[in-house]
Amino acid sequence: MALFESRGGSSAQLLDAELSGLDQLEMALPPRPSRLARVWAATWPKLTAVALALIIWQLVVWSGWKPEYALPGPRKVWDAFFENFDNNMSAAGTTLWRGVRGFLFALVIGTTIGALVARVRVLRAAFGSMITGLQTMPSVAWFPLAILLFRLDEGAIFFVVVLGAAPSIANGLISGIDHIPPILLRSGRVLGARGLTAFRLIILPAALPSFVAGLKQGWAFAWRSLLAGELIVTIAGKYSLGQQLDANRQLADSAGVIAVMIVILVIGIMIDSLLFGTAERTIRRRYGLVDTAT
Amino acid sequence: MALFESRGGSSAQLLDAELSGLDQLEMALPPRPSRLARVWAATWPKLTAVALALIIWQLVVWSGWKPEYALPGPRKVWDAFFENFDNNMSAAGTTLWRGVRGFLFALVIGTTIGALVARVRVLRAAFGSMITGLQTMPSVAWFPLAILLFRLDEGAIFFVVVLGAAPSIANGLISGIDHIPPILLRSGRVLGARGLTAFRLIILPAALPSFVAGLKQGWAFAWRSLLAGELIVTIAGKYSLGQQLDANRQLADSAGVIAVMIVILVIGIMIDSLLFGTAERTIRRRYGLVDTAT
Amino acid sequence: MTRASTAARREEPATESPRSGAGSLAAISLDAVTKVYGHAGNAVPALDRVSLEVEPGEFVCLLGASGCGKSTLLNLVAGLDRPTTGTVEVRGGRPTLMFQEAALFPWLTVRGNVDLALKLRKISRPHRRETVQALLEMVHLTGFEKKMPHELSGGMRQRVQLARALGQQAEILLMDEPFGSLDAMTRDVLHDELERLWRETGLTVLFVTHNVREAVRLGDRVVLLSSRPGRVVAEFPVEIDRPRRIESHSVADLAAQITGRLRDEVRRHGAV
Amino acid sequence: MTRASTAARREEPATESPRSGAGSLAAISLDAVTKVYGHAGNAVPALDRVSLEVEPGEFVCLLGASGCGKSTLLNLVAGLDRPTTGTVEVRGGRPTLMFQEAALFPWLTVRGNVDLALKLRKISRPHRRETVQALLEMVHLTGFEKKMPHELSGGMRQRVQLARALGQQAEILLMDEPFGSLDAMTRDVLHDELERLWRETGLTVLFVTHNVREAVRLGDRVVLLSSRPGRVVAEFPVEIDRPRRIESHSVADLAAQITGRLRDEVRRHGAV
Amino acid sequence: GAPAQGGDDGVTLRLGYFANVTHAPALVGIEAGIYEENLGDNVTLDTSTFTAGPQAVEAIFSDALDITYIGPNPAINAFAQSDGEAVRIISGAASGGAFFVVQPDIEKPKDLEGKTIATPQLGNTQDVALRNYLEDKSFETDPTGGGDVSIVPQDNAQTLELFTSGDIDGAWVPEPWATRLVDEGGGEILVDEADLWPDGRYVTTHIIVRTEFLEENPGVVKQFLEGHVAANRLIADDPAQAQELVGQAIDSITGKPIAPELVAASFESIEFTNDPIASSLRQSAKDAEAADLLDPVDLDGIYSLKLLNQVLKAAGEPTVKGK
Ligand SMILES: Nc1ncnc2c1ncn2[C@@H]1O[C@H](COP(=O)(O)OP(=O)(O)OP(=O)(O)O)[C@@H](O)[C@H]1O
Ligand SMILES: Nc1ncnc2c1ncn2[C@@H]1O[C@H](COP(=O)(O)OP(=O)(O)OP(=O)(O)O)[C@@H](O)[C@H]1O
Ligand SMILES: [Mg+2]
Ligand SMILES: [Mg+2]
Repeated sequence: MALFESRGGSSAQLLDAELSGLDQLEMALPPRPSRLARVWAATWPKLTAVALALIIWQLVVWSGWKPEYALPGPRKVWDAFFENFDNNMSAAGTTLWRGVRGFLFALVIGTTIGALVARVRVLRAAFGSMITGLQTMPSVAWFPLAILLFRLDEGAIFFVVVLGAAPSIANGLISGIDHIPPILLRSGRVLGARGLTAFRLIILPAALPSFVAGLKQGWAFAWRSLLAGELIVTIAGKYSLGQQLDANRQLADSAGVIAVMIVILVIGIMIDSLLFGTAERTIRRRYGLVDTAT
Repeated sequence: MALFESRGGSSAQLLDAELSGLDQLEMALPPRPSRLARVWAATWPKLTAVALALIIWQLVVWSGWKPEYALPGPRKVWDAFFENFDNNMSAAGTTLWRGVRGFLFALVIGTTIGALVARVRVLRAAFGSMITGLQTMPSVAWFPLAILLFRLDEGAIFFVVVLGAAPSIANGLISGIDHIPPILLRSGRVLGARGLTAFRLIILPAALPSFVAGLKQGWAFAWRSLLAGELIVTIAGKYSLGQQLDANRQLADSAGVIAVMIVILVIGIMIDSLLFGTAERTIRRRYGLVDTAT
Repeated sequence: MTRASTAARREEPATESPRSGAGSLAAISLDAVTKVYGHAGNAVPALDRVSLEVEPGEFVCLLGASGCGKSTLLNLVAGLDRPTTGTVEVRGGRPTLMFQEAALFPWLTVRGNVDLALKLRKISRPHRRETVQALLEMVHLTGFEKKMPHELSGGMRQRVQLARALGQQAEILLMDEPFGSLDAMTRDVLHDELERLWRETGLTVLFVTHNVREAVRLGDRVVLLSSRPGRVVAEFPVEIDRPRRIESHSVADLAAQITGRLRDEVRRHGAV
Repeated sequence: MTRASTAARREEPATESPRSGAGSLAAISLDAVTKVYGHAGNAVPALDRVSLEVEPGEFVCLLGASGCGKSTLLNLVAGLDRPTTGTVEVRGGRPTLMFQEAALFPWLTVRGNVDLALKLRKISRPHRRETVQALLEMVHLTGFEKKMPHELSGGMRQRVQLARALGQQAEILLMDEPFGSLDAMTRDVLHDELERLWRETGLTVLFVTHNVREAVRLGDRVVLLSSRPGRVVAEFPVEIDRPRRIESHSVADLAAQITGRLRDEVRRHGAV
Repeated sequence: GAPAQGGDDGVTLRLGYFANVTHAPALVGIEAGIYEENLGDNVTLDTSTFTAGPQAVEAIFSDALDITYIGPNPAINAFAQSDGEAVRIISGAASGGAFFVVQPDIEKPKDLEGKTIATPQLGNTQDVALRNYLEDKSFETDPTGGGDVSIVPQDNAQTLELFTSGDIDGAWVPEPWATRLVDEGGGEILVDEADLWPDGRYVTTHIIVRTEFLEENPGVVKQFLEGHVAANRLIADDPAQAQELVGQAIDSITGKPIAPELVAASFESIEFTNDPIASSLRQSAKDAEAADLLDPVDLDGIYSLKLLNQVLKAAGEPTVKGK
């Protein structure tokens, strides 16, 4: 039987349409949602959650389940926070700076160790499990050693933070490397990537999505170790969140404790959503891991 | 031009060879390495590492860098361990049991929350970052609340352990789910998997490799929270590792502290190599993530 | 040309648009479907006003240059993606899609992968076992039931995927180059099997291939897509009696004719 | 038959085994290579005593049923895996392999993927830019430089992989069904390009395909593997003058002859 | 101040103390600049604050600290663990200030049957004192918290919370916690520990020095002790100013102000003294051994009071004894 044209129109018509096709398409596109709309879409559920939490908290307090000195209400915590505003801010600054510094150093150490352990069979057999072992060691256990090595110094805190975060980062990298699809490694090998080049150009980027997840856990470890470590030694006039938390506890000031907790939580949320969240979204989009299916 | 047979021999010869081919192949196979050989291959690097660590440690002690009461040698720690053997063992038992119980509960909680947050867009926007925020909250911060809720009870420790591990497990699952290759999700959808079925049969197994890595981090968090908790909530008549660690610190007994640290390290290593390590290896082999390339 | 300006879900009631009047009972109907990937700045138009109808029980083959939007079209029909404009409607049953790329579940054995399709249809275990065995036999993979996907060759994986897709017993089967990595011999056998199944069950098939002879061997109709953005440029009804043989002259002749047209089309759009 | 009982690394000095005396200068030589996957219990024999030599500058095509061990053979030659017994030797340059499955790096754009091949050969940046552009043009992907692999169609990905493999300028090129998901038109053009490149640079090519015509169109020699375990069962020198056309009668005739033999082989081994 | 003795040029003195009323001489001395004054220009004073004794001991062991104000138990432990090597007690600092506070429904010792009582730390002075007291009243106790009265050693802040919420029935704690238990927790004082000691005096805080530092820099230690004695004199002469200085110091270290009434109440029951009250330390150690909370320890040589006595003599104050 003879062939026939598409129902849409004759071939000639189609050719005409072709020229204007792309322009028309552009117009028909659903406009990219505005920046504001996207920020709002990401923000309102958070605000709602916070509002809900506050309401529930206030209701529990009003219910009189526990006396106010044991479970202070939002109002009291708010006051406590502002009463101590300067201290809290300078404490947050100090702690944040220590955390970032320790974390960055742990990143270097953890990545190096992770890479070596993941790729060198003997090292893996020797140290693979020890990394998790170190990870489970509570920070307090390191204090004596930290003081032994670094005296009563920022160095001691730094040491504890690095020991807290590095194993976690190393483990994250190892698991990331372990789960690289073998075809990518083979591809790299065929392209002639060896040793450090292979690590830098193939293995690390291939492990990146899991690695970032490991970094997040590493940050949490670093932060917790840090808050514990800040109790090793307090330098007069230099406030830190760990020290403030303890000072409030020592004073049995529940409102103060909760105020510091909220500061910690807010910092944690900010770092996650601004730093790790953004990194993860970018990586997922770039690597094509976003399921576009409706 | 005419076709010609393979150089190896005539077609008839080949046909003859064919029958015996498989048998011959079997014989030519490199025998699977014996169980003993495999265990040994996994063990000797560990033993070497331990031996090396011991030697270095002893050398540092002999060098007289620090007095023995500040940095006791292996011998003294060994004595301390055996002197306190019964306590250490019962402490390890108590702590391990608390850890396992808390971790299992955190597993349920963390998985549920992780699944919901990963798959429900609004929940993710609302709580996604809060999970990391909770993860960075040090265990000590939870104690006032824990005691408020559970008195000085196993319940308080349990609460803190769960709060330590669950966010980490949830985050591990979320990142595992985020990094599932979209083709598998689409495949599942085309097969008609929806809702909980899809989660159970497609999403969870697809996220499993990363999830196990998250579980490992969760275990580390659980364990650390637990040891911190045991310092604070001392329950009459029960020795625990956290309490032993603290008791030794109170007595300025460095050898005792190091003995407990070694117990913690050994437990961490055992759990990692026997539990998580085995799970990870099995999964990697099954999922075809082992690069067989030489 | 009537043009629905919003994307519509495929389960919507069949609104009788003027030009789809004749084909309102079509199993698959695309009406002026446009699909653009990305946003304004770097948008990639993949399909441009594609209108296509596939009758229930029809076997339609889709041909087109690499990157012209064939997979995109199947994704839209399978409901995995939404058209930018236009409507996609599927009637008379669930569609299933056999993907172009490897889509086996790496945590399941060959049997497990096929079995899952049946499990999700809630078929009882004993019945499943039998059916899975039959399906694997059909794709010549008896003996490989317990292998994991990564232990298979490329062609074997493709066959497992075929078995899994057939195991779903969906009423509408979308296939994206399903026999691309099979040798001629195996492919011929599978052609026969697919045709038998199609005849016996009244399946509707939309089949993407690069092999023009394969299209003529199998299809009731061959549809040609142009390139970037994809448009339906020609349709060829195949009126050769079945059973057909891929080596037969009638198949070769029509294939040559279609190839010629395809070449023109590809050349005209400057795609190659 | 002499049989080396241990696996040997491919860079070893060329030990003159009795039967490889004549081919001691072969670019690729496999001597009684056996490959078995897995261990005793559930071993899968993939290759059984395969001996094959490819001269420098030769274009050899490999044919065989799905799952007969073609990819395994290429992997061995590329040094990605070791033979269970027998020796694999490669002389006169590095081999490169274009994989059967998708093997693009998802974190790099199309350009980045091709560029990496050049970067790893330590070519300077300005020179690289030009070459990458030329390669992408050759595979008809100009305009897609900045796309990520997941934004490409199956055939486009395959072409990027081709560009990347060619960008390596290795002396030995192993190709595993490189044109499997391309339309006939695009494929023909790429055949011409590949042939030109091969002629101009003196490449040695080992080319796996399921398309017998393609094999005859391109190869100096066509090698037939049997199934499970793979063995070399026949070799066909192709003595048709170049340039050849895939539609030409001489190509079709030899292809038919080889197909016949392939069918016999496949049938005899009961693989289908 | 007096010039340092030979070899003491350019020495740094690393001093530790807690932000706690019982460490008032340190707080006052530092806040008022008394130490700097007495140490002179060639000695740099470097202070660190701790939240717990064991950490200070770790710091001393690690050569990270030279002198610290500390409670009796950590000092004993440091001495015992190092076989008498690491530390010496060079002066007393405070005495008294520990109370057994109970819920109002407990009126007499008999009512303690079956109750739960908190102490700051297993085996510390208050813990030992409580166990001794209970034994006196013929209650059974054991180190793991069993017996007729259950003893739960725990953090003082937590004790306050639990006492306030009624989860524990009493606590043997030092100031300012005793006052807080009374003021905020509505408790009543059942026993003033002073009543159990001869002259009502027992050591609460004293000063230890790293032995090596003492041997190498006796001049600096002496100068430091001059400062300490001066600080104690200030406390005795002008308690109001001392209390204010203590409040300021605690505020600046912790960033949290302490209620002046609390400081005042603590000053009531605590005696700040240069006397280490050696007899109470030895008695407490003996009691601890008896209660099986301490391995037998030989405390001979723990005191090194020669320098203190030189200082006291020069200042015309009574000297102290290490026996
Ligand atoms: N997720 C995506 N994001 C952006 N562009 C895409 C995406 N998927 C496909 N495209 C583009 O859409 C066009 C059509 O792709 P499609 O996969 O439908 O082609 P195809 O006809 O199946 O080609 P092939 O025969 O090579 O498989 C291509 O230009 C491709 O680059
Ligand atoms: N990693 C592996 N583990 C176990 N068995 C394997 C593995 N890789 C391949 N095999 C087996 O080896 C045989 C040959 O596989 P190979 O991939 O070489 O086939 P092929 O000739 O390339 O087939 P196709 O044309 O389908 O790609 C198959 O039976 C396959 O099941
Ligand atoms: Mg496609
Ligand atoms: Mg293959």
